[in-house]
Amino acid sequence: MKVLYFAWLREKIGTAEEDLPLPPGVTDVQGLLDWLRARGGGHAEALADPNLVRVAVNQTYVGADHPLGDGDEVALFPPVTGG
Amino acid sequence: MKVLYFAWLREKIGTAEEDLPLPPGVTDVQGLLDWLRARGGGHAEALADPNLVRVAVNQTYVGADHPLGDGDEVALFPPVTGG
Amino acid sequence: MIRVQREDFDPGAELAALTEGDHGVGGACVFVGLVRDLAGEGRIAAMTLEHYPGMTEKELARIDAEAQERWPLRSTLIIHRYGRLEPGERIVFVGTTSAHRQAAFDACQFLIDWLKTKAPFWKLEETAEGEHWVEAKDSDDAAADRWQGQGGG
Amino acid sequence: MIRVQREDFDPGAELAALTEGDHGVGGACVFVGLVRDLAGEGRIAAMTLEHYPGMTEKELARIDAEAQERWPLRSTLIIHRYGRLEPGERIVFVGTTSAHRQAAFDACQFLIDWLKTKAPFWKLEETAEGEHWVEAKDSDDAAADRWQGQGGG
Repeated sequence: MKVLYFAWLREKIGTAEEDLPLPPGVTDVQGLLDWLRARGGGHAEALADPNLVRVAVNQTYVGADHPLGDGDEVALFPPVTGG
Repeated sequence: MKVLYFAWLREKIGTAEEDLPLPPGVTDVQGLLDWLRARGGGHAEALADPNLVRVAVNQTYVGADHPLGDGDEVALFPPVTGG
Repeated sequence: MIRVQREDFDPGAELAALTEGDHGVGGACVFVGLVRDLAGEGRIAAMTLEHYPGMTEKELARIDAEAQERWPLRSTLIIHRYGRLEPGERIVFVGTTSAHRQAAFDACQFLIDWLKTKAPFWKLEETAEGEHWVEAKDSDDAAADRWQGQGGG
Repeated sequence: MIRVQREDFDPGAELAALTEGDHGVGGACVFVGLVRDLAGEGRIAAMTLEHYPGMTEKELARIDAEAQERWPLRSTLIIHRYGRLEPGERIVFVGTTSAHRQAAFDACQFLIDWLKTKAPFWKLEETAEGEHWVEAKDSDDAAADRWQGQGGG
């Protein structure tokens, strides 16, 4: 699975992209967020406030209960500020 | 007093502009409209439906009770359709 | 600013001038009205815009001042043409700029709504069936009425 | 139509292209967003727009399609830039054309409102006090929310 980070999430985590195998026991977005937070450090800090984290799977917005597969592109980012 | 007509009011009345002395007994816009209608012909026809006549005195929209003086520029026209 | 003219205008150049050198502008909204070749039943060959010289400028300036009072605008421009225009030709330009997009949008819409119901212009359409004066639309009155008593932001 | 690009654009040329040769257009509405040099407290030296290549195009196309479904539009164009931009520079262009002005206005406003809350762009501002990420505004969410369940005309 590919995980992408943008804006200050990227800066706090310290990388724009990670290639991960689907972690054991993780079946949906909520599971992945919990697993990433449990890694501590920048991940825990960046993902601390769920209200400030938006999630896209395969470039489409999804909710916390969206299922995940090993080939998915998951993107985590703060609320958008374009326009 | 100068009286101007625009659009189909102008066409029905047959002139764009008349110079008139303030008719005797006429003190306001309503009085002038009644007086013009009483002239019959194109005037009566053009001014038949008060809902379709807008009035400006000295280039400002006014109501039927607006007072008139001999030096005024009075304009009568249909609802506007610009833009 | 307002302009009443027979000549065409360049919307891009006008828009550029509205924002030129003012770094306080966050958003610019522009509306351009054009002559359509279809209006209900008949095909329109052209239209002629009659206006009331003197009062037109006065009304547009009044409407412009009203918008500036209601919204925190950086600049405004209204251009309205008169004379004979063919399908595809530009009739009117309304441009507004503001620090914030909502003010620019609202003021631009207000200006065109008011202009449609207050500026002394009349359209004479030429169709295959002959000439006829365009009738004022209730929807335009309704559009203008929604701004009554409604302040800016 | 949508475009995501680093380069500047010419609003006048884009507007002209939106109406070119289509005599069914009665009104064109354009919004251009620019970099302001003041945002709250600090002076802005520049900003950098980060985005999510791939998803950006997808979201803009989805928003564009949504507008076309809600309103009877003749043409639409969204251009959004990314990269480093200085005060006065153009960020975004939204243009809509329709037979009737209200549809053009509503669709244009809808597009910019949705774009502000859905398109994956993030602004990093450079000020005298350093760099900081712009926070999303509740007012933008509110602006986008008003289109929920509201149809076109």
